[in-house]
Amino acid sequence: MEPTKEHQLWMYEQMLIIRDFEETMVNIYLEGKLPPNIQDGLAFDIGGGPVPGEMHLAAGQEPVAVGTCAHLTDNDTITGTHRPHHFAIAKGVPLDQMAAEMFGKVTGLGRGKGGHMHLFSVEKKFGCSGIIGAGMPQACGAALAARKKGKDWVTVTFFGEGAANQGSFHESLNLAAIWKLPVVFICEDNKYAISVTREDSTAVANNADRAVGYGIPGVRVENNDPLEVYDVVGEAVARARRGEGPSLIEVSTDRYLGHFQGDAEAYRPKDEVQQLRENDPIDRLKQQLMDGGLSEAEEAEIRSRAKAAVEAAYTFARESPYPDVSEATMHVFV
Amino acid sequence: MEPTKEHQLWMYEQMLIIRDFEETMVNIYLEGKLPPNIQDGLAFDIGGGPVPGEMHLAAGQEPVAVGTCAHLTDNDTITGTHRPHHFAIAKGVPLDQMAAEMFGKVTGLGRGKGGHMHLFSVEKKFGCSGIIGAGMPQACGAALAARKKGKDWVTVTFFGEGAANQGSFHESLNLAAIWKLPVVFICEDNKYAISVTREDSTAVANNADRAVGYGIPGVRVENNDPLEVYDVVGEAVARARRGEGPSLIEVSTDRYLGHFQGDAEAYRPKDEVQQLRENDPIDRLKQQLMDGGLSEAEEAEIRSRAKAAVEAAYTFARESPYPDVSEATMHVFV
Amino acid sequence: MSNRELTMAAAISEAIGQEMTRDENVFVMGEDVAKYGGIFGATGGLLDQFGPERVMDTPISETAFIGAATGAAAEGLRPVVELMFVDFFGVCMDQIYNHMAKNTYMSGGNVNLPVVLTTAIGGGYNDAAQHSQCLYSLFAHTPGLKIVVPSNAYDAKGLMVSAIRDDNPVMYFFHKGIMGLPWMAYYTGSTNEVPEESYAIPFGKAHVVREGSDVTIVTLSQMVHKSVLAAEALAQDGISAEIIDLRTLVPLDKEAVLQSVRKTGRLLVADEDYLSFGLSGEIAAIVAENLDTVNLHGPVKRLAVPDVPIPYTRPLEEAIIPQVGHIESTVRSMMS
Amino acid sequence: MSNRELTMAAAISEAIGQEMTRDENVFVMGEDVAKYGGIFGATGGLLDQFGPERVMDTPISETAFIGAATGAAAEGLRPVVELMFVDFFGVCMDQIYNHMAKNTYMSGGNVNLPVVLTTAIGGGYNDAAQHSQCLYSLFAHTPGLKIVVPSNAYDAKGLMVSAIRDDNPVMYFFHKGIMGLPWMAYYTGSTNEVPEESYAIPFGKAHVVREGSDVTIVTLSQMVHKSVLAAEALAQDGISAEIIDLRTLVPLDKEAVLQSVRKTGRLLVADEDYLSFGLSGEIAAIVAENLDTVNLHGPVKRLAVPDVPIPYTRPLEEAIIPQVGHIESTVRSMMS
Ligand SMILES: Cc1ncc(C[n+]2csc(CCOP(=O)(O)OP(=O)(O)O)c2C)c(N)n1
Ligand SMILES: Cc1ncc(C[n+]2csc(CCOP(=O)(O)OP(=O)(O)O)c2C)c(N)n1
Ligand SMILES: [Mg+2]
Ligand SMILES: [Mg+2]
Repeated sequence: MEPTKEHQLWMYEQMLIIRDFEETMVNIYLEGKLPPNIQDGLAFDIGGGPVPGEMHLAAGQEPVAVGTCAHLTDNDTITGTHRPHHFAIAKGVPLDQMAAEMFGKVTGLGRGKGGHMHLFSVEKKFGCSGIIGAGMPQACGAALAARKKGKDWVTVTFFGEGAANQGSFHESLNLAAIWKLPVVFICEDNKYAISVTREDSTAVANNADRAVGYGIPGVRVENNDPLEVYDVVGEAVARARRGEGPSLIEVSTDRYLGHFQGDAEAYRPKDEVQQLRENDPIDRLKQQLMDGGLSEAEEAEIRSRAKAAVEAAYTFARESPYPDVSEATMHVFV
Repeated sequence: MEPTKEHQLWMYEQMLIIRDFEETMVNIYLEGKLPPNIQDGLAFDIGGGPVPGEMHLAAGQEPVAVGTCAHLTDNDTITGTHRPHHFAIAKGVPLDQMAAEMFGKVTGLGRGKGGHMHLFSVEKKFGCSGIIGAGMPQACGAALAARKKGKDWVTVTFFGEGAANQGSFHESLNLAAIWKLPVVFICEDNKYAISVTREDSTAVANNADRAVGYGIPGVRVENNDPLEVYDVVGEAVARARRGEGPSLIEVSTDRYLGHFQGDAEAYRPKDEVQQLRENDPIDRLKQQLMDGGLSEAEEAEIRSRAKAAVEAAYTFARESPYPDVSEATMHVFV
Repeated sequence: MSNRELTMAAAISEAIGQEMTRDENVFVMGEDVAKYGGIFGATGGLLDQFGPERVMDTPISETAFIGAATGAAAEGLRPVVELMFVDFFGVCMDQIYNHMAKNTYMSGGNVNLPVVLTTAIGGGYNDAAQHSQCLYSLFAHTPGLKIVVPSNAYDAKGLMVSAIRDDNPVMYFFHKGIMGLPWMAYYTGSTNEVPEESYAIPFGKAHVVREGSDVTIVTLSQMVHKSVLAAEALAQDGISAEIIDLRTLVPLDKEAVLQSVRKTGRLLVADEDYLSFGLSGEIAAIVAENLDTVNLHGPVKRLAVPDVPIPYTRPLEEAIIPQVGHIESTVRSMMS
Repeated sequence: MSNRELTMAAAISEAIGQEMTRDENVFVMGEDVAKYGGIFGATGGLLDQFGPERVMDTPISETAFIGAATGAAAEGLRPVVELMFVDFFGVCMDQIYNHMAKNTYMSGGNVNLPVVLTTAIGGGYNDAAQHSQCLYSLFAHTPGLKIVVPSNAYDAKGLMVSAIRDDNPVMYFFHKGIMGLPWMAYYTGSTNEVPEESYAIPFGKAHVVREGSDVTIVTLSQMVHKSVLAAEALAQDGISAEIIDLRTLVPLDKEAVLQSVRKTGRLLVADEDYLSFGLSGEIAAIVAENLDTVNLHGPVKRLAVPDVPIPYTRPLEEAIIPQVGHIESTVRSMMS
């Protein structure tokens, strides 16, 4: 399946927004976490600054998000992971509210209660979780709802290669297969689960081979490339919309940053990331677009639009107020 | 792999013991559970009689147990299921103590605390559980212990075709595969999980195909036959002893009785069991043995030995005392 | 047709069926809920009435199908999903307590999850350590779940109607020994008059099963019936016991407990869950926190399973699950 | 070398390492426990010292590897297995509470399972609802598990030694905010003097952290340090608080609680777990059950997370997790 020029431009701009959103967060995250303004003896304070707590960023993993979401509408559902920003952005979750949630502000998606691992947008039908493998069962339910309503809506569930060894993976694929649910299971193989390599954790070289155990199609995308993702996911989404059931796709992708910010990555070969960055998917798509006739000026305009969107979002987040303390005991129940 | 004459005779006798143990229990179980000696209006009282609670019997499923255990010694470990008698008997768990446990007597394997779903023999390295799929992770641990001790001991874990859709199945197979653990995973496909048919619950026709997802051998035994089981399991056990890792085997077998005693089996075709019984594995092995020269007299002697063993076990169970009430709060910790 | 008696199992399935008729978004899934009608009859007859698209048998994949209930509820459906025995919660607790229970709060109230998770509890028929537990305290301890524990058919129907109409996750615990099954002895008081028309019983309102002046017995589920039998025996000797059936643990009717104890001055908690770090402690604590307005004639007493797994054999199980006799003798000891 | 200070993380890994040297059956497994040394440093340095056969990184398959710990222990090994955050228990609870905890009882004492299950607890650094819980009450409620919750490095080492040498399953809960990590603010009182040689601290013996006469604060883990700071502030105004660090919940040192409350006549439970149906209720209940020998000057008070999931944003998290100021003001309210 070949993306249209418009789709390619959309993917390019989304990748720029994601990359900029993540790399800008690298610095914002450090605010208030370094000496001398933290407890004596500490090198870093995870609880300090405007964006405290764990932070899992997806720089390098843009292709899987944009190549997939190019096929989705607001009627389709996504369940994401603990590393959710790239999916959320590509799905169209409002950037301002997302950034505000990460800053713990009342204007955030969850009024500041969820934080970056718990982004929920009812409008965009997006959710995620900090628990590995937890999105897959819920995706089956969303797909079941679509079928019961007689809609051709699909649900995409993303998970890491580490999550592919969690029991929920097996149970969800089997359930989706026997019930022919419109779910597309997409595994992001970024080679690591924190410090544990794919080889140390996984008995198969290709998680897509596990589709055999459920009698469904399984395809691996070997390159961290948005067009290849677009092609393979397109088939799976079309199949799901036709009511022919789930598919399992694994996409090889690259984690440019630490598992979470503050991760020293002692377990990782020194120059690995450097080499990965030399074959960056955004640069490649840019080249393809310009070979296809995109002018320097047009490209620069896209770039600045992306930058402006990210800057606006973080400004909105900073300037928004915190929720009133009285909200702490609200929303346990509706 | 061909069983020796001795092994064949052993398998035959064990199958007779199992069948007699289970079918005798059908009647013992009914003692004290029927009108008029129960609460008015009840047709049956699960809590009545000398053997109360749920009762899952394995009549018809003897081949998988004996064909497997013919390859095992007291150094090898088994983790069984909620339907554990046939495995326990074939593994050599003392029949008297097993029966006594089912009667809740202090002479039982667990001093009456476990009941029929919770049979533990440290000597025979046998354990089981009432939780579907729970035996597989523990089997990985037993196998890990053998490897750490430098022994060629093997662990066999049995589970039903219904359990093959539980997350523990996937996690355990993956763990055993990456760590090359000496575990043989054996799925008893008796076509039903209580009332739910295999077709309604399972996305693959052959659970052995799921071995592909773990890069290990997977074989299905199509007939409920002890010699075929012996052959296929023999290869897997030998492989595990050689340190080459786990295997996944599915055995087609037949559940002659209800899921539990008292099950009306409204979900099951009327004459299904009748037809299954007409191709009974015990009758077939008997014929083979007699074709091979076993005399009427010898066969009759085996039969009476089996009967005597079962009768002795149930007599021992009946005549044993209950534990003293003071034991109720003992053994939470050792 | 009035004064119609139903078993608790029949009352539950009737309530579910009436709600399914009323709202097409309500559907049922779980192991053996369709063809079998639920191992404990809570979904009996629903398959014939509503067909396989709305009454779905599932594989033995609790994480997948209970998680699916959350996912379907987020899209506007109203699943009634069964966990066959509460004892099995360990294979799917993450989907229950970290997602079904928390997604509403984590989304600042934007996500609402109208799920009813039904499950069987309780011992007394020698089903041993993995099929006889109550465990409702665990779910009441973790925020985000409403906890319903009916003691009789009338309450069961009205509470199920409220559960299905509630826009929040509700866990609904039915004790096997009061379902009125034709194959398990039960306390007949649990089978009672149930109107055919639908009615809702609000959460958070305890029921005074029996009024009394000497001692308050706070209890729930099957233990309500054991308490009534004990109270009748005690009445013979002029000891007047008041029995409070909590009905729901979240929300918890603390006022009903305090009001009664203020009157009687004595509290016994009769519970079939494990003793420590659970329901009986919470009820005792509520009184301890209000000793400025409650005047006790003696220490609070608790009867529950003494922190041991449920033993299989009858004499031991009878000894560790509080029985009528235990309740009676404990109250007597409180009076002297 | 004496007066050597260690962080709690270093004390835990030292204890494990010394036991691994002492007994070859002891080994470690879990997610990121080897190359990474444990996300919270509880297994730091052990891979280099003992190699990959005895310090094993696992896949993200908690059911499989925690179940494997039970299976290995049944064969005579002594696994120390880590559940990275206690919040993840929901994906593997069945193996913990139905098997590791019950196989001994169900086998009539024939099977013994020397497993130590370590796990991180606690909030205070804005990690939100699925990474900030305590939950030790849940595990203390279900029988068959010993429950250890250390508050400082000295206790952590001695309790870990006892845990590994215990022939029963032990759950060992370390609070992230007292591990002395270089990347998370912590209460410095938790880093203290730890002898190099091995020593064992028995289970079931609470520690009187500070003697006092006006009020008893029963607490544990990080909350011990918050209580000490509150007590110091209260002392300024002549209010004398006694602080009891429970150290273990199973076994629970009820006598230490009662003795202290008999002396002070006032009880405050300071806990970071959820309020209802948990630890704070159990401690209050113990007093309520002993009102014939305990003379209270006022109602029991409880401070804990008020039955809401842990919110991400700082102002809300600070409001719902009991802080030094809450403890202090609550005690003051009890004195007036
Ligand atoms: C059930 C569960 N176990 C463990 C963790 C801790 N954890 C958080 S992220 C992570 C690694 C996940 O790896 P992968 O699935 O490959 O996703 P990635 O981080 O590479 O995007 C782990 C182990 C968790 N959050 N949930
Ligand atoms: C985790 C869990 N879920 C559900 C059950 C209830 N249950 C007991 S046996 C059974 C069917 C098991 O089917 P299968 O694995 O095929 O074994 P079989 O009974 O056919 O021998 C079910 C669902 C259970 N014991 N544990
Ligand atoms: Mg990964
Ligand atoms: Mg079966």
